[in-house]
Amino acid sequence: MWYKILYGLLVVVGGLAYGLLLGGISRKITARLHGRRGPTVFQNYIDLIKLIRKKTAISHGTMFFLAPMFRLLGGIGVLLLVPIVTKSAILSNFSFGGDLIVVLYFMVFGCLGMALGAADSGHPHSALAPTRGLAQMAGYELPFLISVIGLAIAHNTVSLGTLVSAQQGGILHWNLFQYPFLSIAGFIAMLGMYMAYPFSVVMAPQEIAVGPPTEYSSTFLSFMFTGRSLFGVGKYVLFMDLFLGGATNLLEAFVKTFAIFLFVVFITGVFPRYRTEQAVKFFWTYPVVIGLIDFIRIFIK
Amino acid sequence: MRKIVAIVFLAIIGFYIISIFSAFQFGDKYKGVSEHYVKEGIIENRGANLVTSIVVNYRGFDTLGEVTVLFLAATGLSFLLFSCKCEREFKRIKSSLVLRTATDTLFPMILLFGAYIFIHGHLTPGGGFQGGSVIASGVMLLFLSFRSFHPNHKTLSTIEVLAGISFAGIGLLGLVYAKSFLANSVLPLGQWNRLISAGVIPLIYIAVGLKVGAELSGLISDMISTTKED
Amino acid sequence: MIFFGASLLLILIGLYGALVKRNLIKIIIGLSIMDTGINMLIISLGFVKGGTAPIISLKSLFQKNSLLVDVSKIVDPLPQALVLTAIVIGVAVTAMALSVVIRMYSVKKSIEIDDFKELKW
Amino acid sequence: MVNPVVIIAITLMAAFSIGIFQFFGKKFVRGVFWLTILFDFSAVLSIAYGFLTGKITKPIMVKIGGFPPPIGINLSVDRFGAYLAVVIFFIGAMAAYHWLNKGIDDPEPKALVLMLLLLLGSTGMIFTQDFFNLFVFIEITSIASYGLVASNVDWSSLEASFKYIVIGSISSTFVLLGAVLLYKFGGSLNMLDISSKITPSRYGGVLMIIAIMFLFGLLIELELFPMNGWALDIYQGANPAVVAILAGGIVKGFYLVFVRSAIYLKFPYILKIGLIFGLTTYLVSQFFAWKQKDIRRLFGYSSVGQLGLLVLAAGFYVGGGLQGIDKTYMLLAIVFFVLNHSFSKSTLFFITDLIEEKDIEKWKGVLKGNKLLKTLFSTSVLSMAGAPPFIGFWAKLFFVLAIPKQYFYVVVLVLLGAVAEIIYYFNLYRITSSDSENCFEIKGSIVPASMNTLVLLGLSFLSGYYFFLYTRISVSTNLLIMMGAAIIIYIFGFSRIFQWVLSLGILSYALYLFKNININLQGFFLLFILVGGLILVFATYPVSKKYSWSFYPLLIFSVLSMVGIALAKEWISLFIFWELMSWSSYLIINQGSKAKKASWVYLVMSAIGGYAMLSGIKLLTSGPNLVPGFNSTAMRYSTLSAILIFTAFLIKMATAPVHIWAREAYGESPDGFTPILSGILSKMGVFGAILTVVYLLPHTAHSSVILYGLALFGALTALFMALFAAFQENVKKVLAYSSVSQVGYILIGIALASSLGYSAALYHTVNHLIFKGLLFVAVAGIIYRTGTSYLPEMGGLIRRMPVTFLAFLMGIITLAGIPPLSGFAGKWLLYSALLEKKWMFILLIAMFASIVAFMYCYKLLHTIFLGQLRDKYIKVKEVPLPIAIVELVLAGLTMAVGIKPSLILDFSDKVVKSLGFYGPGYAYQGAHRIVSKFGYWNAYFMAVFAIGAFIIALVLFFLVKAKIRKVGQLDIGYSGEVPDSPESVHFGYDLYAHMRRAVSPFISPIMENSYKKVYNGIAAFVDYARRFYTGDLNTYAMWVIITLSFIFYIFYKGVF
Repeated sequence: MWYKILYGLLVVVGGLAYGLLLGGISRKITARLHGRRGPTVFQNYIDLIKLIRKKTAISHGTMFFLAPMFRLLGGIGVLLLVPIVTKSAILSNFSFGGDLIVVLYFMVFGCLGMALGAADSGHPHSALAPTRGLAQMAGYELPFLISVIGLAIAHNTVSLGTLVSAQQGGILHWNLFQYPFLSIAGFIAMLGMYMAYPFSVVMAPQEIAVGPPTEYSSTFLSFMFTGRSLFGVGKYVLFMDLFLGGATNLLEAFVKTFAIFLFVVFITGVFPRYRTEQAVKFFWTYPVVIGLIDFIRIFIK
Repeated sequence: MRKIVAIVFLAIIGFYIISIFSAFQFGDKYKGVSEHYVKEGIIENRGANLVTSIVVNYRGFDTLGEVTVLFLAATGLSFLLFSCKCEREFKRIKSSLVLRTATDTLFPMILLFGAYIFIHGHLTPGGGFQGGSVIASGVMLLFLSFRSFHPNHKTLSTIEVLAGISFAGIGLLGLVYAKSFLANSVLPLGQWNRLISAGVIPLIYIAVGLKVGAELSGLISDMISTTKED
Repeated sequence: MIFFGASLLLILIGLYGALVKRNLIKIIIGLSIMDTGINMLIISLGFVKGGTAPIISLKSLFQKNSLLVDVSKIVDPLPQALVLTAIVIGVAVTAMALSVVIRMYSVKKSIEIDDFKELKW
Repeated sequence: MVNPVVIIAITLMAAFSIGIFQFFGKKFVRGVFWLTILFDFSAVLSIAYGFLTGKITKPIMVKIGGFPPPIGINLSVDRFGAYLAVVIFFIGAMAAYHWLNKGIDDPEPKALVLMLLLLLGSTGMIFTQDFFNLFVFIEITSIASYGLVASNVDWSSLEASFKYIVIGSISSTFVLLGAVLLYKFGGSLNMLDISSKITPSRYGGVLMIIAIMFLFGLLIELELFPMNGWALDIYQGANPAVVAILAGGIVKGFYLVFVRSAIYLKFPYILKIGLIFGLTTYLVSQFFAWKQKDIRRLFGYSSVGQLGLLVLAAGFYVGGGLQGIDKTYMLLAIVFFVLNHSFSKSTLFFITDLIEEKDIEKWKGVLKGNKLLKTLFSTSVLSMAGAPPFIGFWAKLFFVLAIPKQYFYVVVLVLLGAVAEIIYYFNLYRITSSDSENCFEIKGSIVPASMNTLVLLGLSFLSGYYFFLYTRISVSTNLLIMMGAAIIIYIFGFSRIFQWVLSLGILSYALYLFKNININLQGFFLLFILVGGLILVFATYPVSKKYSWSFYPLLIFSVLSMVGIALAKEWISLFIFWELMSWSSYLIINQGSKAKKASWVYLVMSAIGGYAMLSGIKLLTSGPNLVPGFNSTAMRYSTLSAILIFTAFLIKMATAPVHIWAREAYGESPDGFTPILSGILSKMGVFGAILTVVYLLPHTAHSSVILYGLALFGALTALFMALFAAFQENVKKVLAYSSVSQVGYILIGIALASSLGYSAALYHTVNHLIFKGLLFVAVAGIIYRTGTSYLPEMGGLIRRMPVTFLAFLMGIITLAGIPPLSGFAGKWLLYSALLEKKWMFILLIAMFASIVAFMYCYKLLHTIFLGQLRDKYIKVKEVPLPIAIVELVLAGLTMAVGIKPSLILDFSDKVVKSLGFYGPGYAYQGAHRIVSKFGYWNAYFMAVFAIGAFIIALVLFFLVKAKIRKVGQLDIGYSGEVPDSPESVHFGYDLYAHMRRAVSPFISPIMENSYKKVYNGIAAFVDYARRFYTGDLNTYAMWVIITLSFIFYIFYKGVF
């Protein structure tokens, strides 16, 4: 049991490093797409170290304090609940702890924590962001659920491990090709999940400072930062498991997650931003219709 | 429009009701209880007037109800007309001399005739109601003739009450003595076709006559008088 | 038969008064006519062809506790008794109705139905 | 025992003699009057007592004049005549007492004479055995009533009286005509004698017309539609004391006479008369009353409706071909209807006279303040509307049970009328119980109304006893005793704390009684109700201050009636307790200050549900088995019955198309009751739904379609209610929609009808009690402290109420189904069950709904506890102790169950097994890992993981706390400015404005509006239709004639 925890720590540290790197790459690529030079790809490491070294001076209340913890916890939880590399003692993680449904719900845990802490700060902007986030969530979850449920019914399981093993045996067994429409819906939903352009109204970095973390600084912010990075990696892994056939070794995992990452980054870099209701309406129309094609196919079968 | 509708529907009803008369031959013989009344009436009651026997004895309960109805009408009438505690007022025009003189002569005779009718109710046509009405007509004559006439309501109600109570009381006596209400066996039945015969029938008819006379008189007086306008 | 028809006609005429007339007194008159019709019907129901009145006061008709007359020649006494009651009741109802009308007149100075449609719906 | 004729003779003598006594003074007259009434009453009572105890078995025959029946008139006092005479004299005495205390403006002695003769006439009418004598007594009664009706100072009474005279004369003309022609037909006037000469085969032309004429005369007096305008005018215009005795006593005399005559005449079409006229009258008047503005006319409509129902019942009793127990039931129904109407309606008329206000709108707030008046009024109204345990309820129940099954449409129509009746009665009740500045003085004596109500209560008790006696339904005596204890609590209205302790005592005692109960479906819910009730009632004490003294008794009553539901062994007893629950909860909800309209909607919906259930149960009955048990699986049931029964449960669960009552009823109900309403009461719908799905649906034809439909309803409920919740600004209304949404999940679980589905439903049932109880109790405490339930006015309360916040947060986490706490297990089970059945679309909607639910979850937390604290709440304290205790207990429970779901699942497993499944549909791997066919999850691991991390965070917090400076709430990075007030920077109103723009077509209250439109449409129609009663005498008379022609037309098989 205890070695599991050790493995877990390893995964977390690795995941964090990977997540921060991806964040840096993302900033770089976006900058280049915008014609800027942009920061170095290691900027996020630098930022994190800087933040951790800063002394925390003020707090707005208990919840304000607890929120970064929740956020971090949520990130770690999600990362540990998805199998990065199936049938690997270390990298299959704590995925014995639960199945897809557990993951889906646990993903909310961290968000909730952050939202609460943000609201406790008493800043109206930081409260505005979670409401936008939740609204947008109601938007992108519909296509996402269509693809997840479609897959679960199609494979008759909700266990991620089983899902992955069902996709083994060649690239054409991937859900991406078996159920292309479900996959399209799922990936569009993923764009919303990352709250990046064109669905970045939640964080809205320009207008309302930086969304929920408006009032946060130093250590607290570093926790959030860390949590967010881990969370991101967790989600990439989840999508990889769902659609791209999982990974049988670490390299495959890197490649596949990086591919998903690139997909997100390139779309992000190109599109302007939707308003909340526009985003919701978008999610409830095109991806849903696309997803339903496969969904109904599975239903009839 | 209303008239047409009324006529149409009344015609329908008339059509249905008239259909039953085809089943009853006019002037047909009767059967049932009336046979008993006719055959046994005199034997059981010694009253020559079979109608009276029926009214007072066989269906005496109806008569009690009938008296009650009249009493009710009289009470209700004065209850309604004099509900406010105003003075009563009698507005009447002066009558002619002929009427007054005639009344002077006729009134006692009318009273006497009325009394005759109800006393002989069990012997001859007529009875309490008829006699009472005759008496009331005499009182009405008084109203018509004498402007200042107004009956003594206390006396009227005393007569009324005593008569009413004695009717019901006779009935109860029957219950006490003969185990049945209004039974005609309290007094001896006597001889057929005599004035004093037929048991309690004459007594009841006297009570009824007095009561009806008093009630109708009161009724007339109530109708004539109006409440004083302020 | 004509008696039946006539009394029925009286009843219907009385009803017609109650259905159509707008004057309260006329309605009461209608009711009285109806009463009369019924009374007449009752009496005529009791009639026996060639019968006499149900009063047996002649010595020749009754001796020694037995009826000498042909029973079928005496008209039915019961309807006559009933009609007596019916008449009195009719009188009582008419009296009540009139007293109510008197009160109504004293309130509204009118005896037209159109003035008495306060209670409705 | 007194000879009945003596009663008549003595009364007559007394009435006559008052003419003399009036000269001696008023007191003398009154003395005579009361002595007579007393004598009469005790005389008829002695006779009735003789019948009741069985000392007298045969009808008492009295020969008048000593002649045997066909020759002379005779009286016959049978059982019902005696009972009715008792009722008439009692109500007469009460009416007279009322009138005398009110002060008669008219000459008093004459009024008393009329009153005496009225009673005498109706008694004679009941007793007599002779057709003509009947006519005489009818006339006595009528003339006395003509006079009394006209006696009011108001001149409109004259108008009423005149209409009555004319129509009454027409009526008695037909009675007389009939009587005389009957004599001509049968040669006598004695009822029995004529009856012996009539055989049904003789019903050709002549007899038919005669019988029709005679009965028609009586039917006019029975105020049947369309010839009842005069009666309504009397109810409206006449003196209420007189109306009370007319409606309460005299008309019942006419009814008895009518029924008896119909029996004697062997009239073959009595059922048709009931079906055509009785039913029409009943329905028409129940609907016409909706928009009635005059309170007395409203009661008039109700009386007329009741008479129509009575005529219908008589039709079934006499001509419905009922046999055996059915006939007894119908007879009991009639007796109960009569008693109910007599006592309730006369009380109501007395009360209208005490208030002296005619316009309903001016009755606003009448019942505030006067406890006695409120009790009297409520009792009568409840009994009239057929609420258990009052006599009107048993009457209706017997009636429905007795109707033959081929007349099912009658059941439906009668129950429809009953709903209409509830609609207007409780519209009235809504007005009277609402707050108002009006000050009311009670003018007159309240004694008669109180006496009537006392009798009514006694009769209710008796009738309930008879119901259980005759239907042989077993009911736990313990339960009844405890329910009786609720009355004791009622009496202790002066001491709230005593009531509270007593209530808790009763519930604990109940728990003690049922401690060894077998855990099957019933046992599970029994424990659920009692434990939940105990916890939630405990929290009510601080908030109960705002509510009426009847709060606790009603609370106990409703909880115990739920116990009754759980203990029920037959559908009927389930229905009885179901109604008890609905009505008592209605009365509690109604106590909320703004809840008048809401509770009315709740009641109407409940009534629709309850009566749908009753009619469904009626369809289940077959042959002699009038009380179908749950488990009579031998036969196939009709789909309709299952749907009808299910409707009741759906309404109580407030699922999608019938949810309209939920928001306002939850939102405005007393804060102490809302947790129970949401946590326990709505779960009775779940209980019933499981019963139906388990015992009924498998035996119907279309069960799979129905089940899928139900699941769809459940899913849509879950989704849309969650969406609606996000846009509410009242905290309780948010939670209301949330409750309904959660119940939607439970419904899905039930509709799955699989072991996993039941497990999910049962688990979620308990879980919902835990977290929703927790949330509502916390909210009650918050409202108690802050005085507002409006979300934008709150904010920042975490600083003042940390304990409540912690508990609330746990509640919300559970509600959202986020893993460490108990909420997730329910979701997981449900989704697994859905996967098992491959109901993809439902799974999609259900999961999506839970995502949508996050919106309101966050909204609650944020707007209440986070953000900026307002200045006015700076000094707000933590919630009161009992509430805090309950919060912590429930929070502890959710955590314990979160770690170890088997705390609940062990129970639900037993239930699922008792329902006939081999197992719960999932399995344990090891101690903590739950496995289904599709996946697995480890609650223990998740909980340890999350809670451990949380504790670490908390420890860290306390460690660093000293080093970190806590800043004021206004010290925020606000564009370089310092905001000047908390309000200006608190983001609390319309949190999801952006979302609203996206979903506006979905959140418009389409359902509510369409219900409103239907209601308003019907109301507008009946408002227009009641102009049928033009107030014109000629028209009224015309309708009489038209009706007669119609009857002739339909019943006559011609001579010609």
